[in-house]
Amino acid sequence: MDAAEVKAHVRVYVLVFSALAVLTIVTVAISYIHLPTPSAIAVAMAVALVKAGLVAAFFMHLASERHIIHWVLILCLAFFAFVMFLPLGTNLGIEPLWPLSR
Amino acid sequence: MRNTRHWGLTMSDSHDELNFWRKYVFSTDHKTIGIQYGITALVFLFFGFSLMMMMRWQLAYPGQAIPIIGALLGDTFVNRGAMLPEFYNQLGAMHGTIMVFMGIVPLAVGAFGNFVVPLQIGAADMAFPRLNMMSYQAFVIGGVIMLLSFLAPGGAASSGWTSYAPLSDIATSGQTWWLIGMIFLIFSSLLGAINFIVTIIHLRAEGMTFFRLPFFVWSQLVTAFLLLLAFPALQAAAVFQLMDRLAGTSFFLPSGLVVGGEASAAVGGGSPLLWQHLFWFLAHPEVYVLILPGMGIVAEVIAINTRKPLWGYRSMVYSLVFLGFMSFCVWAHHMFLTGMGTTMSTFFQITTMIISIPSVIILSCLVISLWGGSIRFPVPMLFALAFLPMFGIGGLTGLPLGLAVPDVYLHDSYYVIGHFHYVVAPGTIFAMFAGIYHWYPKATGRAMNESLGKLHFWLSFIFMNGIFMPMMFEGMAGVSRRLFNPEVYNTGLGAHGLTVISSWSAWCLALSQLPFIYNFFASMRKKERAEENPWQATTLEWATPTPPPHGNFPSPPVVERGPYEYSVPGAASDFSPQAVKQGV
Amino acid sequence: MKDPQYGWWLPPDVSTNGWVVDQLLAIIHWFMLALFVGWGIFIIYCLLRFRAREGHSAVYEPIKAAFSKWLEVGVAVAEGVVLVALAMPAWAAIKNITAEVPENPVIIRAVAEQFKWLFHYSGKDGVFGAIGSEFISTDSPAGVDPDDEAGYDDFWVYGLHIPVDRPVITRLSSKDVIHSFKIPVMRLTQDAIPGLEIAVWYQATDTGKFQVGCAQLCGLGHYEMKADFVIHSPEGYQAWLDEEHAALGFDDE
Amino acid sequence: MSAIDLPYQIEPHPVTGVTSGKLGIWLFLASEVMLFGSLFSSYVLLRVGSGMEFWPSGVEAGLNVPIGTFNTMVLIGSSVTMVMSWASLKMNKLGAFKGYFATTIFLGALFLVVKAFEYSDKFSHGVFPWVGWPEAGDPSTFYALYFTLTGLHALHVLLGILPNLWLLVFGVAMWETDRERFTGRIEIAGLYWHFVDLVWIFLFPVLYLL
Ligand code: HEA
Ligand code: HEA
Ligand code: CUA
Ligand SMILES: [Cu+2]
Repeated sequence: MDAAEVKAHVRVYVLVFSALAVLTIVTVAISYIHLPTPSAIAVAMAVALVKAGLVAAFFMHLASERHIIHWVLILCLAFFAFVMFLPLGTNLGIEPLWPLSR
Repeated sequence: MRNTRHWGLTMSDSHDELNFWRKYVFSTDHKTIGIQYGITALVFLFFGFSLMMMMRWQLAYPGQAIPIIGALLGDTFVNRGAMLPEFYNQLGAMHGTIMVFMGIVPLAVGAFGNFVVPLQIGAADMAFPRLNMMSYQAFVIGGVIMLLSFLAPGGAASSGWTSYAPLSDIATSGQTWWLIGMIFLIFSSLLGAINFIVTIIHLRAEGMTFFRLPFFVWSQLVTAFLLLLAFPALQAAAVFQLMDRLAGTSFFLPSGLVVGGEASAAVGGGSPLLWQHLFWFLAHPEVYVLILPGMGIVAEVIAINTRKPLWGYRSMVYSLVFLGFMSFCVWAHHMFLTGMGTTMSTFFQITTMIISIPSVIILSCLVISLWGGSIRFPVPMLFALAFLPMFGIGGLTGLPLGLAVPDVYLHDSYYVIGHFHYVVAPGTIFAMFAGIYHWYPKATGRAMNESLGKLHFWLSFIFMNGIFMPMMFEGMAGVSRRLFNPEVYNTGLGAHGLTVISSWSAWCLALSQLPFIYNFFASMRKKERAEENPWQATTLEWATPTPPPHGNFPSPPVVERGPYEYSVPGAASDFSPQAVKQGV
Repeated sequence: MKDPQYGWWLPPDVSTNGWVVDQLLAIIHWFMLALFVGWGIFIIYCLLRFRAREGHSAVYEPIKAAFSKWLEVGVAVAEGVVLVALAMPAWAAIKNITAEVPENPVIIRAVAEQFKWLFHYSGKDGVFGAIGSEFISTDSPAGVDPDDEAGYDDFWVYGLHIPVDRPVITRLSSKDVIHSFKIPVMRLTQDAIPGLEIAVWYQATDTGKFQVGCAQLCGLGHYEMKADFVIHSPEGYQAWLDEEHAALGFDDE
Repeated sequence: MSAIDLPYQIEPHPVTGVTSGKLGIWLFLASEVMLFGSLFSSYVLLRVGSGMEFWPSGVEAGLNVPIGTFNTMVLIGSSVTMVMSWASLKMNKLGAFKGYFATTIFLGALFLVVKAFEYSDKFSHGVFPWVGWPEAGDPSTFYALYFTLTGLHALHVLLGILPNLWLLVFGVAMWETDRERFTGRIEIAGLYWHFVDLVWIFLFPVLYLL
């Protein structure tokens, strides 16, 4: 990457920063509307994902990174999914036949 | 295009005299670190075994004073020489922890991985030598913390190596030391794993393509990924449990606990099963960490001593990778009896059955590799051959455990103990012995004595089976594990004879190790040097001087063929080294 | 004194479901044995026939590539069949165990604590009193609300008594740490987890006196956390219930 | 000891296209993803397991959203200055680098200071990891999670600041002797720093807003 290219990047960094700042305000603003919990979670997570995507893609240069790094992360995300969802599924399956206390 | 600019200049430096500390204690050379790991791990292994021999006394002769040792132990551990239940539980938990995290993993990965991998791929060292040193140091610190915990008030951790909450949350302070030690051990493994992956991906010699890697290197690569991505779950769990124990949170404590008749002060709201999920998310991949390097060693030894290529090398590699991937989604087969619903238990039964397939393929390939060979029987080969049926028994007994219905009966019985000891003791430990006998001439320049080795092998083979085969029957008879005194139950009373056989075999196994220990130290002092390539092997570690100089290869090797080119038709000798040896 | 019923192999089975477990254990162990012996013979044959000796040399590729592909596929397919042939019946079997409970069950609460099993019976009215950990005291170790009328005739004992030939539901819970409810003669194990209540059911086919054990490490006394397990004849069970009822101080009408 | 000069420390590997250091740090980050993945998974499990009605949102539980927002901005800002400091090195502007890099460290420290104020404010109101959620009659692990997750994150921030300080004060000497290696180190430090920022991006809404 030469200096001219880097200069172009700097503009991108500033843009991304503004986007992140705006999105932060947006999440906080939405939280004051008091959506019902499930949709609030959905919205907040969607915004957080976008923000995380921006950080990863531009600050961490993932967008232009080599494939080896992408593969490591894809593998990692698969296991991330396992650890996120399988325990939940397993625990939800345990239904007390009768409530413990009335 | 390859940059070889950095290779040559290091050789001359290596003659600088390093002082003792930098050479043996704070070394960054992968070979020294490998040997440090190896010795430390063997000592821990023996220590873990010694703990178990005391337990075996209590099991065979409950309530009777332990001979000799009983008199030496303090009042917190024994009563008039007879073991106390609290001591039994500490020994059990520490035996498991020491064997798994301070014995086999450092031996299989830290020692063999460190020593052999860079040599086999033709690298000058690990990718991050100083990081390598740090992993060893973190391992030692963690190990020492674990051992010192026996001195904590109330003794060492006593909630099993699985440390199930809430029991571990309310246990004595030894558990806190266990957690802290564990964090160091985890940290050590993480650093090591990063190092291995980068080394294998980046530092392969010219021409060493992925499908020219010896199977051992592949097994280390997959193992490193397991360590890297599975261990953090236990780290998270350890942090939570430390908070529970030190900061009074209740991540693993549900509401309304009544301990010893007193309502617990904990706020509650936690989940005991959360610990189990996080623990087994690590611990199932961990068991493959225990076996894969062993399989790698066995594959090397078998190829060399049958004088022919491994059969189905590629399918073995694919199986290995698949096995590694699948090992992340079978963990709840340790939790069938926590009351999970039918859907999830079906899911985990199916994944468990699926994961056994790649193991079967790898084992079948190794067995079929014997066909058409010209089989020599040096000591490493004996251990490698014994590995096959022993791992076979261990693996096969995993199948009934993996099906929820038989597991309802077998869970937490001695059958489980038998199952996993067959894989880790006559399985992995035999593979480790094979590796020690096999690479000893490389590390020291001396060969180990063959007759003593054969004695060691046959005695170990008999007594290993003598210990663990009776356990299968005990489990079938309904005896639970972790019982200070199984005779309390009528099932345990009925199977008592088996317990005695098992215990005597364990003590005899200990005696059988004497020829090995003697051989190990005495061979080092031998005058006579071993040949440079005593097994007539093809892989790169045998293509450098013994012991390898700092920087390993006098000039960078260039790899021309696959790892197991034995008995190639038309070749000059019955082995064609991966790289033509360059001038020394 | 050694009880001849318990030896070096499976203990007697006195349950209606136990045969499912025993049968699966048998099938899978025969299968394992076959695989082990088969490969074992193969290994020994190889070691004898292909041992290094004068005038014998290794063959670079004794099994041809095309052939080897087939063998690999064969192994994979065979394993796939094993999966379906073993895992699926097993699934069906476990469904059987947890399927809808038959009519007229006996319901018993089992409350685990370090280091004993407490069995809570609902008494004559067949209704448990309100339960909560806040009610646990030395007078009410099972945690029954003392103000709940339904609980007046509840009683608790430290041994499990059930009638023969009648389905029994046991509601498992724990006061402190995780325990595991194990009855070898019923081929039954189930963890008792604090904060959860998990139900299991079983049915005895014969009378007798056996043991309930704890199969999960729960502390110092884990090894002696056992209780009597008595299977009564229907009349014997009724007599036992009456006796316990009388012990509570109720005068029977 | 004369450490061995290994290849691909500075120049990228011809096949993977990255240096050893970069591959290493990404692998480390992958393991960090699993660490925080396990933590978030525990959060979900505990929250679902507690029954939603007992679970406060951050505001209900008394967390200060404006301060949290401010801290989010601080951390995002530090990420930008971090990437700018790397870019300055690429453009051979050592002075600009020092400015940006020092700002990064300052913002990181500011984040910790604000965090410390938040903590001490909680402590002074009698809110500790072991209280659950004091308002509710029923237990929840809200504050236990809040302190553990933010504490662990703060530890990560601290473990980013310290090496950065070292690089700024002593490491820069390397700029004269071995520019590429130094730039590589800054890039690696940056990757770690951005990751810590990224974790906060999730922690903030999860703990404060939901
Ligand atoms: C190295 C370690 C290791 C390995 C490789 C395995 C391998 C397997 N394990 Fe094991 N396991 C443990 C270590 C290991 N395990 C430990 C430590 C525990 C207990 C933890 C605790 O609770 O403390 C445990 C517990 C355990 C349980 C939980 C039991 C319980 O607590 O109730 C289960 C259940 O599914 C299970 C299943 C399996 C299966 C299906 C495999 C499969 O991968 C096996 C596949 C292999 C084969 C199927 C063999 C193929 C054989 C042939 C082809 C015949 C060859 C014959 C000749 C050569 C003669 N294991
Ligand atoms: C890698 C794992 C591993 C290994 C190798 C072993 C090896 C052995 N184990 Fe262990 N064991 C566990 C892991 C392991 N174990 C675990 C996880 C548990 C469960 C704990 C729990 O309940 O929480 C357990 C539990 C366990 C029990 C059950 C206790 C109970 O439930 O109450 C028993 C009982 O006999 C036992 C016995 C043995 C024996 C006799 C060996 C022997 O095979 C040991 C053989 C060792 C050697 C032969 C040493 C070789 C080394 C040398 C000779 C040193 C030479 C030194 C130099 C040259 C410097 N183990
Ligand atoms: Cu209760 Cu073991
Ligand atoms: Cu497992």
